[in-house]
Amino acid sequence: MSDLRTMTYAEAVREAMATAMTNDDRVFLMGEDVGVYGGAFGVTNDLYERFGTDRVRDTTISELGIVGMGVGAALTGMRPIVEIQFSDFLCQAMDQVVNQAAKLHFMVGGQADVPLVIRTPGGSGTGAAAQHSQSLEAWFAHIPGLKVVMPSNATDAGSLLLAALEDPNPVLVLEHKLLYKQSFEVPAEFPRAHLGEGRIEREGTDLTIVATSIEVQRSVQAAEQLAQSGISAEVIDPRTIKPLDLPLILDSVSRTGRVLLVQESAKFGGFMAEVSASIAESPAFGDLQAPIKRLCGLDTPIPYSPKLERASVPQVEDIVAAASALVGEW
Amino acid sequence: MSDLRTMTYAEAVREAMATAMTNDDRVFLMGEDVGVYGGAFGVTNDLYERFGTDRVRDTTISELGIVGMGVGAALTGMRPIVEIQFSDFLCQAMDQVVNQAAKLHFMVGGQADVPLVIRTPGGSGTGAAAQHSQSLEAWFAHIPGLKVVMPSNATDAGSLLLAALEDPNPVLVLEHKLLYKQSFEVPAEFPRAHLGEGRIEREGTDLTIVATSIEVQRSVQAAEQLAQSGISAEVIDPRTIKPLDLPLILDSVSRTGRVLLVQESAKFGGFMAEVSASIAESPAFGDLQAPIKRLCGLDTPIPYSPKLERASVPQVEDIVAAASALVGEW
Amino acid sequence: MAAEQLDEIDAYRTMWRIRLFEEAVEDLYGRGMMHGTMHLSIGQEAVPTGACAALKEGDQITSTHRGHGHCIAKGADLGRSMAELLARDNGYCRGRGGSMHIADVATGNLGANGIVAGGPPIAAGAALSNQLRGTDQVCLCFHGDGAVGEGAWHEALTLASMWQLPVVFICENNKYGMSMSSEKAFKVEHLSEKAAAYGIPGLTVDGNDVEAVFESVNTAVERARAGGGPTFIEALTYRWRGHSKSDKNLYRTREEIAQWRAHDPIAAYAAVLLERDTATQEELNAVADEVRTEIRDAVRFGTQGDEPTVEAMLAGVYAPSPVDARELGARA
Amino acid sequence: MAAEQLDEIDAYRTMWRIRLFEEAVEDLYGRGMMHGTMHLSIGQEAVPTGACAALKEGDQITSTHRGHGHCIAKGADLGRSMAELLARDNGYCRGRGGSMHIADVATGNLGANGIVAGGPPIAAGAALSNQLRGTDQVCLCFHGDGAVGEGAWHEALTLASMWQLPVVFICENNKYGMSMSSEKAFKVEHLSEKAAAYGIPGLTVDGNDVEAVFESVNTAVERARAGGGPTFIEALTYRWRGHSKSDKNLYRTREEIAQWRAHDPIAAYAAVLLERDTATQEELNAVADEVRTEIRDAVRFGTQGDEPTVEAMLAGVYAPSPVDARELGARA
Ligand SMILES: Cc1ncc(C[n+]2csc(CCOP(=O)(O)OP(=O)(O)O)c2C)c(N)n1
Ligand SMILES: Cc1ncc(C[n+]2csc(CCOP(=O)(O)OP(=O)(O)O)c2C)c(N)n1
Ligand SMILES: [Mg+2]
Ligand SMILES: [Mg+2]
Repeated sequence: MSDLRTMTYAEAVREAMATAMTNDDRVFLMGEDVGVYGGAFGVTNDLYERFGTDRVRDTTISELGIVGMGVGAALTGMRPIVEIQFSDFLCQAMDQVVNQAAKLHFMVGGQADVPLVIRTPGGSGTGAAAQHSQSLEAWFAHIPGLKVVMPSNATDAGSLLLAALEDPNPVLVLEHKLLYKQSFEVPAEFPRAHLGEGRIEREGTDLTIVATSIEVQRSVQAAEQLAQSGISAEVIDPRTIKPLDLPLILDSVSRTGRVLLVQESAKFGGFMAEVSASIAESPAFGDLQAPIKRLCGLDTPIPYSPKLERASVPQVEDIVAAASALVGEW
Repeated sequence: MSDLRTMTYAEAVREAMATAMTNDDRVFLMGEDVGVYGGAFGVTNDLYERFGTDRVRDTTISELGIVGMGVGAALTGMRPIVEIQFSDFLCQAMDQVVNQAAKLHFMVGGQADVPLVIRTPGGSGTGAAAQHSQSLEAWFAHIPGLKVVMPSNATDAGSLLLAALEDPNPVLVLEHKLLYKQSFEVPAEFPRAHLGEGRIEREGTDLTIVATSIEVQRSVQAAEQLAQSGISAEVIDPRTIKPLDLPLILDSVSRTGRVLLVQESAKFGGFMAEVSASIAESPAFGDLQAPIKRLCGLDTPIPYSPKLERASVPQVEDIVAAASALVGEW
Repeated sequence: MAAEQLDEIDAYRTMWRIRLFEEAVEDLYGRGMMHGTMHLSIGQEAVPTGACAALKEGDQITSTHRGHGHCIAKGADLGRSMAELLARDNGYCRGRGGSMHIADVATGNLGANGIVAGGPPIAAGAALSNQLRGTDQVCLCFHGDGAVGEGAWHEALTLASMWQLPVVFICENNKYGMSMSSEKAFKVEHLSEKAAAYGIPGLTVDGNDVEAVFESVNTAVERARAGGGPTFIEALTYRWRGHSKSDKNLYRTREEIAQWRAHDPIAAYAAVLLERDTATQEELNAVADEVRTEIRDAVRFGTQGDEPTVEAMLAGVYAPSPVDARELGARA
Repeated sequence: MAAEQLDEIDAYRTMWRIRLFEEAVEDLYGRGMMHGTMHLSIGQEAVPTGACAALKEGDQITSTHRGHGHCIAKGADLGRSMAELLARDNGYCRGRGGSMHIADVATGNLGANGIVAGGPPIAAGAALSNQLRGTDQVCLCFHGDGAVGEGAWHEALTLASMWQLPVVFICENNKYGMSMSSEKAFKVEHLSEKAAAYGIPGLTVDGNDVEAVFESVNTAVERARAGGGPTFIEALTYRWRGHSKSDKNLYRTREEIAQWRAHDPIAAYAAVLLERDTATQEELNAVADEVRTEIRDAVRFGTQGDEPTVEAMLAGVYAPSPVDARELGARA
């Protein structure tokens, strides 16, 4: 574990898939342009050469169909990974994700499992505009029967994907397209992760920042700047938003007395509303020294213009400002 | 307005559609079995006889297609109403609802409007099990560009539908299948309603109950029982959950100091999380005398068994119990 | 390999099982002992019976909202089926699924589906799994004529044909998708013409002739098993009852219903068996009587089942993960 | 009514506009002056040009992610188009949409679409609107070969054919849907064979022959206008560039690209016009030169546009409601 290596988030996802395919015959991958093209974001790259076109399958542009095929394959002994090219296209596949995959184990009284992993990138920042930049995690977190993972770095991208592949339930892995090309220090082997286990990304005492996906690193950067103004921010990455590691969050909030919830997605009805409501209902509520505060994307579709796009989602400086204001509230 | 008449919720929806079709040539209706069958819940009934099969159009079983046709018709001068037989089948149509209808006005820089109304029943209670009983309002409330209406009685079912038809934006009207056959007292004409305007359904001083759809009447019934134990509950029906009449809620919470949020949908990530978070962020937070509390559906797909189904969503007695407990917290 | 023979008496019995099971369901529902909604396939029994008879052990099916027949023909236990419809803990789905979600995964019934065309992609996926696992299993996908209007159906056929998967799509064309007539909806004479758009064989058979259904499915299944890819079969049939309990039957005529009732698949097959001297009238009567007893027992099994519990339901939302939940929870 | 004549020089000019517009876009992108992604239709210019030439004022189109050509051929202003791609407030979408969402509703371009097969249902809906409003407008729906795999496409064709709507589907078959070859994906020789599944006419034309495209679309549009319902046209063409900037071109050969480049639709049409004596080489050169100036002006118009503001963006999420928002807000 002491040997660190540098790898991108996309490479970590790829390595985890390769490991899983090597260790488990049941694992295979399908999606649009995951074969020779190497994936729209280059994530699959040469996997089709290494594992063949039977196990790395290029599909037609039929998101509902391929998720449904994943469900059917998962029901019958396989461990499919379905890649949806942009998470926005989950809209096409909602029936199979929500009405089928999520509910089947329940509806059939436990006779069958659906160990299906759906990987897909969300998020803005590439100028791809409103139909290619959404962060839709809140939808899926709301659906009983699904698990939802949001890796914020390369190690988690690998570890959580492997954990997802070991889970007998449908797991949605929401990657982030801006992270794909980023390099991270990664241990020689992906440490074993458990779905439902969050992590304190940075310790602190004055306020708790809970953030997901790309907002985790923005929050850590913000925390470093805050430290220079004498504010000590703890940053928590839930890693899995469903199931949610609420104890980890509550414990931190109780210690710091202040909490800032940061998400990229549009504010209204977003995932951090759930975190806020859960804190408000918990014993930690009594420890709050300031109101729970959210910092979220604007309630707008993601715009094309780079200037507008940047303004639409929380940036480091926004987090710094919001955290400072919160600590200012006694 | 003094002349009250008795009519069911379904009849109110039908009358509003008939009024709109009579007054505005641009209004037409399409959906599965809305013609001679009269609609799966009998809502459209004889409309096709009164307005002809051009304006009351039976479609194939193609939810994505028909919502998309609604978008195209709305873009080009019509005012379509699309009926989706069960709101669960919105899963099939998410791309046209979310990626197209909701974003088009924005994406084209205001060159075009999408005055599309989608009507669909949600909710449990009919033994139709997991794929026909969901309450998915939280998804749509989260999407910038959509408006979302949840009528809890016949008058609102009529008034809000007429308001939706006057709005230049896509409006999702989430009806409730258990309400369809219920009778209500309704004024001679549907009073003009505004999307975004909530209502105090019952006044009270000890706590505020915010509820949606069928939980509004359950909350009012609960309030009556609570009154007998000396607890005065105010019940608020937001009517439109997006845009949300937050001022109305906050004002009430500030007055009562306690708030119980009631929804039928699964708790985790549900709409009331947003209401909770918004209260927590508001000045009303300082007026709270007890933690904000939610009473929601269980985090499970809706089961078939009537016993389990009933246990899965808040009933009157659950509201009474939760409200009593909340008032007990000083 | 030549097509296997249909066991005639078995087929006759299966049709009666479906018919009497559904009559019992209708009765229970009418007496308020069953809740929810109900989609009966009375009049359509020859399709699931003939089709499932062409399957081997290990073969799979996906089914629909009108799925009692598929379930029974694939070999489900009548008692556990009835118990499910009665919302009991001893039902196939422990009372969680009901009629629209009945499954019997052990016999290869991957489940009914409340979603029109929910099954075809799942069936294609099971077939892909069969292909990848290198078994000779075939998946048979039941769907209605109305399902043909769904994008999901199109995507399933597109993918299944691209990969030459071992799946057979069998369309129970009962002339209506609820109230929409398939003749009005689809601008082809036979739905089977649509198969050409996917480059796969398509054929139309008399869905009230159990042997015709058997033959066509058998051929298709053998083709699929041999690596020849999917087939699309349209079986023409009719449901005697309304779509569900909300149906006022305004979209079809009494005459049409009467005409199709005169083509009762069970009576027709009885006549064939008598004419062929496969069985005597007494023997045929005995089959129906035996089934009547089975159904009575099934109802008794169901009504005697326990009510399901909320605790078990909540524990049943997720399949248990390999990681011990307490290990994580311990920190809380 | 006889087919209208194609204005040859106009068509030639339109193809050059598309070509040079996209070359300019490519250049701006390469120089980091344009952001986002980019789907160029260089090599495919004859399809939108021929197709839109068959439309009358008032007719509509729906377009795709590869939509610059559709937009220009339907008559969009080059400056406002370029401004949009440069994310300026004077662009068609005020910088909110970019390349994948360009629309020019005034000329009947209902919009590009970032979603594959997002357009077909919308086109069918516009056609329904035309039918209901009793106009003689026709909607032309551009889509790619890849879009044929989407359920949305199937549902649009199903509904359009059921109602005999005035819509023409034109499939720009450039052999690939990103990297998936349409030959592998779809088990028919010509995609146009799929039309039969919807009971509508289908035909395949040379998509690099602007006149062939015009003729076929013209016939289909006239049929639609006369109440004859939809047509499905497959236009065979090729994109010279990669799918988008992420494309390493691994799924096709250099030879294939070279071969298609040799079938340049613009050069081919120039040869036709010269041979026909419609124009001299000098006249043709002049056309290209004029267009070059137009494009330069367009780039200037775009680069001089203001940056959009966050305030205007936020005000642009919803169309203003008839009810005065302040009236409601007043209570707050
Ligand atoms: C996606 C979806 N849309 C609509 C429905 C409602 N619905 C249930 S059955 C049915 C008709 C289905 O027709 P068909 O496929 O022909 O089957 P049949 O009922 O005739 O057996 C409809 C519209 C549904 N369950 N799922
Ligand atoms: C629903 C959806 N799925 C996938 C994509 C990603 N994508 C964009 S273009 C494209 C290929 C489209 O192929 P085709 O329809 O043939 O059009 P072409 O790019 O060849 O013009 C894909 C897969 C998308 N934009 N939308
Ligand atoms: Mg049918
Ligand atoms: Mg293509």
